[in-house]
Amino acid sequence: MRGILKSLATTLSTFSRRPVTRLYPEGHRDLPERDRAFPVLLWDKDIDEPFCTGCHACERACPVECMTVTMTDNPNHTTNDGNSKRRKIVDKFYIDYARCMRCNICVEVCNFEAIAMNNTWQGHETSVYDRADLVMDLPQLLVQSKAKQLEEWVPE
Amino acid sequence: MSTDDNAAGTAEEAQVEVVDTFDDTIWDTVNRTLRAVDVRPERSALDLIIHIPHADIIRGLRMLKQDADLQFNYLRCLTAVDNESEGIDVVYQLYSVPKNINLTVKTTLPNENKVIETATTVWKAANWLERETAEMFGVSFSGHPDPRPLLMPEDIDMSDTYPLLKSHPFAEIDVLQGEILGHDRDAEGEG
Amino acid sequence: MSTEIFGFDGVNVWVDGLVRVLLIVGFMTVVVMGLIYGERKILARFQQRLGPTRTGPVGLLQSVADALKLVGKEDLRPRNADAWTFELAPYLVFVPVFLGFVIVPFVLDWQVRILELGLLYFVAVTGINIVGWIMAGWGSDNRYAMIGGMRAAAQGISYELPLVLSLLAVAMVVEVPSDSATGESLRGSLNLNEIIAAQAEIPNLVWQPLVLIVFFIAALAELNRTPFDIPVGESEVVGGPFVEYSGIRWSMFFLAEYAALLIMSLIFAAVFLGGWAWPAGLFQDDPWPRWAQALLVTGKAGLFIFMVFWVRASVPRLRIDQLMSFTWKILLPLMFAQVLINGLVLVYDWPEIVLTVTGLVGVLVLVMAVDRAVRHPRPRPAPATQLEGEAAS
Amino acid sequence: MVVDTSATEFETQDLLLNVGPQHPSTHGVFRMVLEIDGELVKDLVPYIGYLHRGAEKLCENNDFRQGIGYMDRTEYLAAHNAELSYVMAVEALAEIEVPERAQWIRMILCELNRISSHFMFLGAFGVDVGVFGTPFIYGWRERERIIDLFEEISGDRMMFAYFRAGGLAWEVPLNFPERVREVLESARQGVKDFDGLLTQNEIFIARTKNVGVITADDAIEMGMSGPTIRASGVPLDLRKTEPYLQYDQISFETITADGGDVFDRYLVRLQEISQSIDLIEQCLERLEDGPIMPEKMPRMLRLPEGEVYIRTEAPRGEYGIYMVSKGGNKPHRLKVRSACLSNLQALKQMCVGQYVADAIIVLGSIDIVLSEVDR
Amino acid sequence: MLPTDQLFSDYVPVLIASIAGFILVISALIGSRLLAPFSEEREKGTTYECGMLPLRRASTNVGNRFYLYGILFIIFDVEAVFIFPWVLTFVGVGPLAYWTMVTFVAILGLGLAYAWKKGALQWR
Repeated sequence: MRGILKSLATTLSTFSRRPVTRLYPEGHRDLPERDRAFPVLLWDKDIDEPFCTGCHACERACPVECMTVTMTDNPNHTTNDGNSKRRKIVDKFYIDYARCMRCNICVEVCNFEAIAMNNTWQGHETSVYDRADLVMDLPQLLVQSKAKQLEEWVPE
Repeated sequence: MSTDDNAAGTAEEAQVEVVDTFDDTIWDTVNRTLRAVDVRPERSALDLIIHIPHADIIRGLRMLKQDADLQFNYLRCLTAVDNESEGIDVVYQLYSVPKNINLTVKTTLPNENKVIETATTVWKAANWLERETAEMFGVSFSGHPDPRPLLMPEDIDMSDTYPLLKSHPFAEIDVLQGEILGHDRDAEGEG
Repeated sequence: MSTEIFGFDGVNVWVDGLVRVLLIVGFMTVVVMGLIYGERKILARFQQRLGPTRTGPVGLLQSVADALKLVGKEDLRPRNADAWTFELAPYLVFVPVFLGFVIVPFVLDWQVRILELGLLYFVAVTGINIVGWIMAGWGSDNRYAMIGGMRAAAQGISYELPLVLSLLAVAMVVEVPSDSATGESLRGSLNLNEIIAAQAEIPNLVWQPLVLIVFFIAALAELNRTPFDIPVGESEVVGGPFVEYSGIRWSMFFLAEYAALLIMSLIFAAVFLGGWAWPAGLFQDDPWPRWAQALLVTGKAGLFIFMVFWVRASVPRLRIDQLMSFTWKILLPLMFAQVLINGLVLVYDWPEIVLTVTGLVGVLVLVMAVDRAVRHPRPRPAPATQLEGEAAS
Repeated sequence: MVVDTSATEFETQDLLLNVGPQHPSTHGVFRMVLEIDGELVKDLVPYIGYLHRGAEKLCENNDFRQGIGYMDRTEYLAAHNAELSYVMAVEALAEIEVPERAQWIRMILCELNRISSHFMFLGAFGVDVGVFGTPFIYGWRERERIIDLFEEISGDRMMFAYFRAGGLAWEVPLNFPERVREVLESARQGVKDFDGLLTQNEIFIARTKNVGVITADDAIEMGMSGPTIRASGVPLDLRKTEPYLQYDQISFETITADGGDVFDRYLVRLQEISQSIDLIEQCLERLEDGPIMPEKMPRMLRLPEGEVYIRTEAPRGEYGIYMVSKGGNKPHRLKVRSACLSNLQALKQMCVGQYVADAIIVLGSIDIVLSEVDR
Repeated sequence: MLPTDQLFSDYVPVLIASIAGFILVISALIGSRLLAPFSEEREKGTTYECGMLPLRRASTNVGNRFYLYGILFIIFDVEAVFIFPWVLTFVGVGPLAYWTMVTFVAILGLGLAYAWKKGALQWR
């Protein structure tokens, strides 16, 4: 009997504590800086083009093969009277968020710091009705960085 | 059969190496225990590996378990390694709870006849591990009490394909991604 | 034949009955919805959760939303189900519980009917719904339902006995003013109004502490509440007899469950805490307005309900054999002893304090018996090999 | 028996009760078919494999960094521990010396993960035993705080992918020790809550004592490990018997119980949480600044030929990685020795002759993670 | 009022309540008929077996040992019915009534003890 009374006392003590749950879509928890949602591409604001040169490093390193990159000549390169030092630049970039396992390897292998894991809530709330909508293309991947909604964290 | 006898079959340098290298391991005890069996030692990064011919494997394992100095009464793990043309290794990771020692036992099966006696008579722990090995590598464990597949689907007949063999193809998944899908969308956008 | 209702005299009995029953229907529906919401909120607080929050302010309309959803849900019947048993089970579970409301005293002089044999009627009527449980379990043609139904039956009938005996033990000690001419008082009544009136001075919980505890335990079991939720144990038999019921049919079981909880709490308040009567004879000559009495009853019944929720949040589920042993080997003998002791005290006109003392001793015995059973568990029923042999013999 | 039923026409049949894979107290997608006589279990046939994804095959086709992510997914409740085995296997084959700071941090994270996993067990087990939700929320509450910390460190909540062969992927945040201490403080409260809620509760004791007993000999024979075997009185704790990382540098005792029943498995895990809290505090004291990766690490790791069987003490028992390398940047063979698979083999022995309700809590007491069983 | 009249008046609500109870359930079911969708799909007609197809019919002769409890229950419930009138009157009748009941209960108690000893109270 004593044990049961102790159980009752324990639940009563939690009864008096503050609830630990919260209303989710209304109140978002602050995400830590390092939070990893899905990879997004970064936008070079100085030159106004993506950092990514389409070098395929991340595509090769991806364990789940969720990335597809194609490369093209940079029309904005200095040889073409542009202001960019990138000779090549990304042409198309697809990431299948449905396959991505958020392992951060693409960020680590990138030589240009052109890709980062999305650490905002937008990166987490990606529910869609069709799986095909989870294949992100280049504009979608760049939109957050372009709009300066991202404080990216890249290790080291 | 003594150590010299089975070492005789191997190269001359290997014999010298055997004598030199295994002093710090439990090889002496193991060798003494397995006098009657043809054993060959090898060194792994952590434990001692011994190779036993597959005909003697259960006899050898039972000796290892029953020997008072070794008492390998705990079967850590049982699996197989597909060495393609060189056959399949069946690997037993043994541990002795009273003595706190480890041993890896290996035996090689030829590709054309992948049959080995079951170890469930030595440790009950071998039951599921053998079932898994059987379905993954096509090694058949004769005398196994419950030879159903363990992880593979029951309703599909997988008896002719063994996923963990190197000959089994990897990832024939129809990938929903990339080029095709993206191009389609672009085409829609343009058109 | 006519009665009085709401100050109108000479109302036809049928009309009167109908009005009262309809009032009860409304009352029950509203209160049950409130109970469901309350349970969810209170349990949530015990678990440091928020509970329902979405529908209406602080989730107040959750039950309404649930009800609407349940009405709109498809009502399935398994192909193999026994049609008649399956279809009839909700009626047999719900109607007996609903019948129980007839005798429940809400406030002074307001209930559907004051029955002389109120308590007998109560135990007789509410006992029927076990049949509904078995029918639901059997008719569904589902293994979980079947096991759940069998468990419900075994549990229901076993805990019926301590419940009945505990009510009897209380009914025995009730002091009823008999003929006003002689001024003598009799002992023993099954009339709930008389039982409440007799507690004007001191509620029965003082005289019968053991009975109170046993009643609470047996009521938990009858209501299939934790720790006695074996028939519906979610982790074992999924939902027990109701696995195959969906939509509105399932909600009938749910309604019955909570209606039973409501009735049980009101009976508890009436029998042990003195219903609408204030303790220590307060306001006896000048009865409070009905709303204040209703508040008092709500408080007393609410105490019971809160205890039920609290226990639900804190205690694991018993196993079926422990459950059975508990009632047959501990509760039943104890209750018999209590009834006989009560009789002894009353027949020989011993001071009433003896009742309290024996009751407290009984509580001690109960606690010790439980402790002993826990400390010295029975040996396991039978090892597998022996079991085979025994079954074969 | 009082009544002899065998001679009558009302001969009863044994009922085949299918438990899982979908609901009864859903421990992942585990299915068992119980043959029951009344309420007694006469036979039990477990079925697994619903979550088989071929993690081993995947790892054999991925290089050593890519494999880490897959290891997370084999043991999602204690991903740090799973990663640890994997990277230790790679390190053993490549003979990489891991810097001391990295080892201490690994230890802290693994022990934290043990705490979170055990809390998860306590919660789920409490629900199995029949407390409506309360222990689940208690367990979840503590686990959530630990996971929040993991998220601050590694960025992900479950699939950390934080360990690398040689050390750690990146440095921990600056406030790491304070945050760990904070979390430990709340974990202590969690232990206290569980202790109050369950340990002495008579009903809980009645339900769990002497249920699902397995003797020490049987446990060894079945190859059980982790808290499940320690509850049977076998002091088999790899942290003690074969110390890895820096476990030989800190003081702790192997926790055992001798009943071998469900209650003891619960108790061992509860005590292990307190022990892990202790361990982490010791680790924090020893934690010093320093590198977290060896100075010379190749960009793409290539291993020499060789093989190794690495085992570490994961929350559920021995998590072993048998890795065979034939050179190159991918393992030739990778076998995950799952603790749950071996523990689960003993389920039948533990359940037969018990009640149906017992079978559920015995299953709960093994604390299976189906993704680890099936891989 | 005559006792029969009183009785009639007392139990009329019981009749009304039972009818009302039935009507309540029926009306809810009808309401659901009107509002809820219905579709004939074979898959929906299968019983729940944790996601697997049912192994075989569940309603078979299942060995639940609860009939022993059933018998005991009937015995004790009948006894309880005897106690009910006794409860109301025994004080007036006096010690004889009390001791008669003690004897009665004692006999039943012996029966319970016998069943207990024989293991009938051991649920299987």
